[in-house]
Amino acid sequence: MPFIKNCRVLVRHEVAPGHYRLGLRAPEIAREAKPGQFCMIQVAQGFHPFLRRPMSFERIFADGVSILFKVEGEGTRILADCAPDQEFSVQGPLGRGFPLDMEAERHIIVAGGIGVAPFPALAEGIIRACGRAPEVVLAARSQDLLLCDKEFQQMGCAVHLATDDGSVGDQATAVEVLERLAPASGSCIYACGPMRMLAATAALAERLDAACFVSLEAQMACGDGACLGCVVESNFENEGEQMVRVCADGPVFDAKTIHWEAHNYAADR
Amino acid sequence: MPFIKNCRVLVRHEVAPGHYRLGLRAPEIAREAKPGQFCMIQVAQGFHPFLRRPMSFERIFADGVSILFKVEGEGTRILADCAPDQEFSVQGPLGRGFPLDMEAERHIIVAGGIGVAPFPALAEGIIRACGRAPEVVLAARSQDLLLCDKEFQQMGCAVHLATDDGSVGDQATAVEVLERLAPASGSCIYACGPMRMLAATAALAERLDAACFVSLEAQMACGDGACLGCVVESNFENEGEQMVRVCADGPVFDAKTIHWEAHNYAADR
Amino acid sequence: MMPRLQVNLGGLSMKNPVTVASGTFGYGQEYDRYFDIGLLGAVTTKSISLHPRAGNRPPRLVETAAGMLNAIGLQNVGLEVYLSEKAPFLRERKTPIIANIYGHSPDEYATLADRLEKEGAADAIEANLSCPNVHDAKGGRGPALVAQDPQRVLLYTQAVRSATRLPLLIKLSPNVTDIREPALAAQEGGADAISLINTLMGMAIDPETRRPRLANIVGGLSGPAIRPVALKMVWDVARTVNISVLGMGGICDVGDAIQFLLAGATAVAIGSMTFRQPNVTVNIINGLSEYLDRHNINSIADVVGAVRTD
Amino acid sequence: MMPRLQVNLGGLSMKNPVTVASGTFGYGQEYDRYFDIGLLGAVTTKSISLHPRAGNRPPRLVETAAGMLNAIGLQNVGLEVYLSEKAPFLRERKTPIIANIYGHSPDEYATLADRLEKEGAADAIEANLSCPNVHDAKGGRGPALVAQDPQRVLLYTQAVRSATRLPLLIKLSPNVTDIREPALAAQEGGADAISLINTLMGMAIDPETRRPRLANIVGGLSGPAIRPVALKMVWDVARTVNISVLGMGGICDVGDAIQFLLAGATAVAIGSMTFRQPNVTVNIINGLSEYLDRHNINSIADVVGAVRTD
Ligand SMILES: Cc1cc2nc3c(=O)[nH]c(=O)nc-3n(C[C@H](O)[C@H](O)[C@H](O)COP(=O)(O)OP(=O)(O)OC[C@H]3O[C@@H](n4cnc5c(N)ncnc54)[C@H](O)[C@@H]3O)c2cc1C
Ligand SMILES: Cc1cc2nc3c(=O)[nH]c(=O)nc-3n(C[C@H](O)[C@H](O)[C@H](O)COP(=O)(O)OP(=O)(O)OC[C@H]3O[C@@H](n4cnc5c(N)ncnc54)[C@H](O)[C@@H]3O)c2cc1C
Ligand SMILES: Cc1cc2nc3c(=O)[nH]c(=O)nc-3n(C[C@H](O)[C@H](O)[C@H](O)COP(=O)(O)O)c2cc1C
Ligand SMILES: Cc1cc2nc3c(=O)[nH]c(=O)nc-3n(C[C@H](O)[C@H](O)[C@H](O)COP(=O)(O)O)c2cc1C
Ligand code: FES
Ligand code: FES
Repeated sequence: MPFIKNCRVLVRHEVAPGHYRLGLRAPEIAREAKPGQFCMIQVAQGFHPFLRRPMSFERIFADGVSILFKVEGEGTRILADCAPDQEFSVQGPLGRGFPLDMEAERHIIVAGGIGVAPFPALAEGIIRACGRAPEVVLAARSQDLLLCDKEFQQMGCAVHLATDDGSVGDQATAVEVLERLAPASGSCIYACGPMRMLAATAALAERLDAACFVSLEAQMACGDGACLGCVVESNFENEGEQMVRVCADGPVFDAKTIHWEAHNYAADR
Repeated sequence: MPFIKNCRVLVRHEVAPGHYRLGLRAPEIAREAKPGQFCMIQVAQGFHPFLRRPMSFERIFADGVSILFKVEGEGTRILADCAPDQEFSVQGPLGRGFPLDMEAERHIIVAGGIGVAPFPALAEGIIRACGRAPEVVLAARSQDLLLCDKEFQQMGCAVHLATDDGSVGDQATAVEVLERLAPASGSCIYACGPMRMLAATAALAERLDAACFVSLEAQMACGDGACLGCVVESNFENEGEQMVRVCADGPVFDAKTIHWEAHNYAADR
Repeated sequence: MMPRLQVNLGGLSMKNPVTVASGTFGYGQEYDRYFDIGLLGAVTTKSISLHPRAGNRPPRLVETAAGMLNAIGLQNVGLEVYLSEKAPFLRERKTPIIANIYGHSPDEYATLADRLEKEGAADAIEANLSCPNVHDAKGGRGPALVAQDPQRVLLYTQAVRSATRLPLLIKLSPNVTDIREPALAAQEGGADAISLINTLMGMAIDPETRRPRLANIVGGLSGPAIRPVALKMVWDVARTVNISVLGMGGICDVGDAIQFLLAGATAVAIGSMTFRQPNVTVNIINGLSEYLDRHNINSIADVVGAVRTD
Repeated sequence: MMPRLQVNLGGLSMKNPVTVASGTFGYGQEYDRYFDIGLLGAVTTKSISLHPRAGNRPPRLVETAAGMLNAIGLQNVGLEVYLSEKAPFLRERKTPIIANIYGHSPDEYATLADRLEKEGAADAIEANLSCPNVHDAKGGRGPALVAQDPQRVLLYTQAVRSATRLPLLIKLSPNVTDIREPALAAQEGGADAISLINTLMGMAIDPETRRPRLANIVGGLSGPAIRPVALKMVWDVARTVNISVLGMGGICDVGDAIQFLLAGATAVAIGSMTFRQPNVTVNIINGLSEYLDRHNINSIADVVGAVRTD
């Protein structure tokens, strides 16, 4: 049951160049929120921009949530420039979060760039539910853009770093590092990041017979499942089910259900 | 020669309910500005609102100007809610200010409501140029909406107050008070306020053979004379001159040149 | 308080003149989580077609200045699923259903209207003759929208008309030279009301990838950006036809709703603004009552067409 | 740096593909106070008619979401004053003049074009067949705009064509069912380029006074709100005609300008955005060079029509 609440910014912190964390006071939303779910934030009083912006919950506290985001355009710029104590209208929790497979032998998180955003909450959830910290693969373009590595370490996660330029960790892609961890049947992989990375992760998981859940992104208007704007193509055959809504059927999907070949990777930025 | 400058807000003060004064650091603009001229302020980074907002100079200092405004809608709301030290893009000085008739026996300012905005600068100008303080008629709906009365008194002006509800001064209109001051040939009246008030002032001035200059308002797009959007009908006969631009030919006009009957008073708010 | 807001939209009695725009409210379930959708004057459904439709490939949305482009392509569950899974939910709510339908031929429209009436799954029919997102943009001159051709509007309207006695709304496209022509054709065909406007055709390109932002290349523009265009068309149509008008296009608040009523709309539909503010319709309904109070007007019907152009 | 930005717009050589939209830049004098207007690829004048015009009664402007409505009604100084007072100023600037003309008949257009060419007061002619603000909104069906009728577009274009050898641009209206038809008519009539879009017809009402915000009741919508509509029409026309396109409608920054070039415009015109940011055109010109650098493109001509729809 989602709420729409005016939420005060409690903390604002630039965690890396162009990347910010906001702590929001949001007791009702926090009470219902689950890892992998998201909220829609109205960033401006006026109609510029007009639509709300979707943001995953980075962490979920008793009286609020934090979000972690990269400045991509005007909406995230406004969020980043918020004044102390400013209020935003926040709608959530929305969507379906990560399923928690209590039986899994290994939980492996794979995050590319800002794709790390939903994972601190998930790691906490796994620890709480299974009493075991997940393994974490964190990939970024370079060292200064690696996010949350300290946080995962503090939670007791084994953290494997990868950077495009080798400035820290392996000079490798997230999927290459994941492959070295040799996930197998009984492993459960959770991935978020660029579509190309997710497709490769899904392919690897399929090959190694590991479970794999991906958190997808799409342009959203309603965030509620009503507009049918945020769909991706699924492997379901039935015409009525061919398109799945990232906001309401996801954002977390079993990687097997996504029709990865249908995505137009050339149109990604 | 107008400038476009990012100007910092130095002071912000709510001077009456819904009425604000902003002091802006704007040395280049201030150096060229004359009483009765105005600036166009871009109130938002985004396109809400899209157009700049015209604002008269209330006072002109060495390194800046002040504006005095009433919250009418979204643009003025944003201005009123500005953060300390916020910067706005300010374009100005624009338009033609008040002519200073050095020979006039009496200078009489007539202001209705927020129409007082350009007059502190004018009063200072008259005092500087003529060594004599103008008489001032200030009208407002009620006492709490009377603006700048103290300021004019401090300058040495004889200030005549009028309110609709009689809460202070005469329960009368600005024009009734003006009439009692018996302006005559040799008097110079400067008026700003609602169109009805200006039309009545113009009619009275004509009857009493006094000079009369009015500062008009209109919806503006460019503020520069280019778009022809802000016109009012004049008494000029030539078709090419029938419409005068408030922004470039005004905002101050000799009341005789305005075709007062042409205005649709019913459409005023 | 309610009777003051009551209106009759081409035979459909609405307790207030506010509904939602087709395609922006699903079949009501999603938004019932935020407010009691029974408060609406009516609920308008997503376009329903005879068979399920997958719609266009993604990306289907892009935001633009004070608006958005969509190219959903009429994805919908199809008539049977609507009847079995969606209508029962709506029926339980205390508000009439305006079932929006889309077909490939006059016959399909007629079948849809007939079934919906027979199954008691609609209180009024809105025939969408104007979806800009179901034709291939690449394909040369392609078939124009039905709503762009008054002859076809007449034909299609007659077909639905003969299939149902429910109040019939014909939804028109703003992508025409003179909106009065299809409106008159719909009236001649037996429509009880005209719905307008559907979206304006538009496009956006990503300068960096040099690709269209929508997989469908073109899409339909909605939101506050189009409000002035919508209002002008409502005014044009309301002065031209003698049936009711359901006005929509960029309505965001009560002031906007009043503008459409003053221009001659008997009722209004709110679309894209619901995405930003899910309960905006309720605020507008309350705002209408306040407006009547403030202006000492007895009934909202006295506002309809009351723009002063003297 | 300059040759990389050079384009040929229907025979008019421009040092960069950026001009201003007619009616938003006066005759250049006002904005020359903010920047050297000689930096523009061309200056486009306010519409010039044979005789001075007073235009519509005020109020003529109202702001809308991400845009504005205007109903100026083609107020202008008339041909003679343009020739004696405005053209000499423009001639001194190092940039070509696109003289925008408006007449009541094919003959008037022809006379205007002829005189402007003979007096050396124009380097190109843009015939405005699409001003939405010169017809009485109250008067029933009223005469449609020339640009709404392909037959008349052909006739008017032929008339101007026979009167001048200057590059001839025909300015079209977006208020049509299919923009390709008047575009093809203009091409057939001998136009060298198509200018589009003029404003979309729109309206706004003050809910408090219950009066239209514009004395003329209706006006033309411009600004970022209309950009997606403009871009779609430019794309439609550019794929249909084999003459150049001057694209405009809501362009606010270099990214927007690139979108229009990618869609097939050889050059772009900036209108309403100049009101907000007088020197925006210069920023766009500089931004185009940076775009070419960033994308390793040799010439802006390689961007024209290069949208990737595969
Ligand atoms: C369910 C969900 C959860 C999300 N969680 C997070 C999060 O926790 N942290 C975070 O930083 N971001 C997250 N995003 C992405 C975020 O919503 C967008 O980056 C944001 O909306 C961009 O808004 P903007 O106004 O700054 O950029 P815009 O001006 O809207 O866009 C700027 C540029 O970025 C591109 N862009 C816009 N949206 C996206 C997108 N969703 N994916 C890729 N490119 C985009 C645009 O095409 C454009 O080129 C999430 C998205 C979804 C759907
Ligand atoms: C040359 C000039 C100088 C001005 N100087 C001042 C000044 O010093 N102080 C001041 O308070 N105001 C001044 N104004 C008026 C001021 O510009 C408007 O009040 C302001 O633009 C309203 O913007 P907004 O976004 O708040 O309201 P909007 O949202 O634009 O409008 C809100 C409501 O106010 C009405 N409105 C908008 N503009 C005007 C206007 N110009 N006159 C009357 N009603 C209007 C609108 O029709 C609308 O109904 C001046 C106007 C001009 C032309
Ligand atoms: C995402 C989306 C989907 C839509 N789907 C439909 C539809 O299925 N049938 C229809 O008749 N109109 C559809 N429309 C058009 C709206 O009903 C409405 O006519 C238009 O959006 C203008 O209103 P607005 O500006 O308030 O959104 C859709 C609009 C949007 C934004
Ligand atoms: C105030 C104003 C006046 C205009 N006057 C004219 C005109 O005289 N002749 C003309 O062809 N177009 C005129 N136009 C239309 C513009 O040239 C342009 O086609 C339109 O505004 C779209 O561009 P924009 O969104 O960048 O403003 C005018 C537009 C505005 C806003
Ligand atoms: S964003 Fe509307 S259905 Fe997902
Ligand atoms: S505001 Fe453009 S001419 Fe005055």
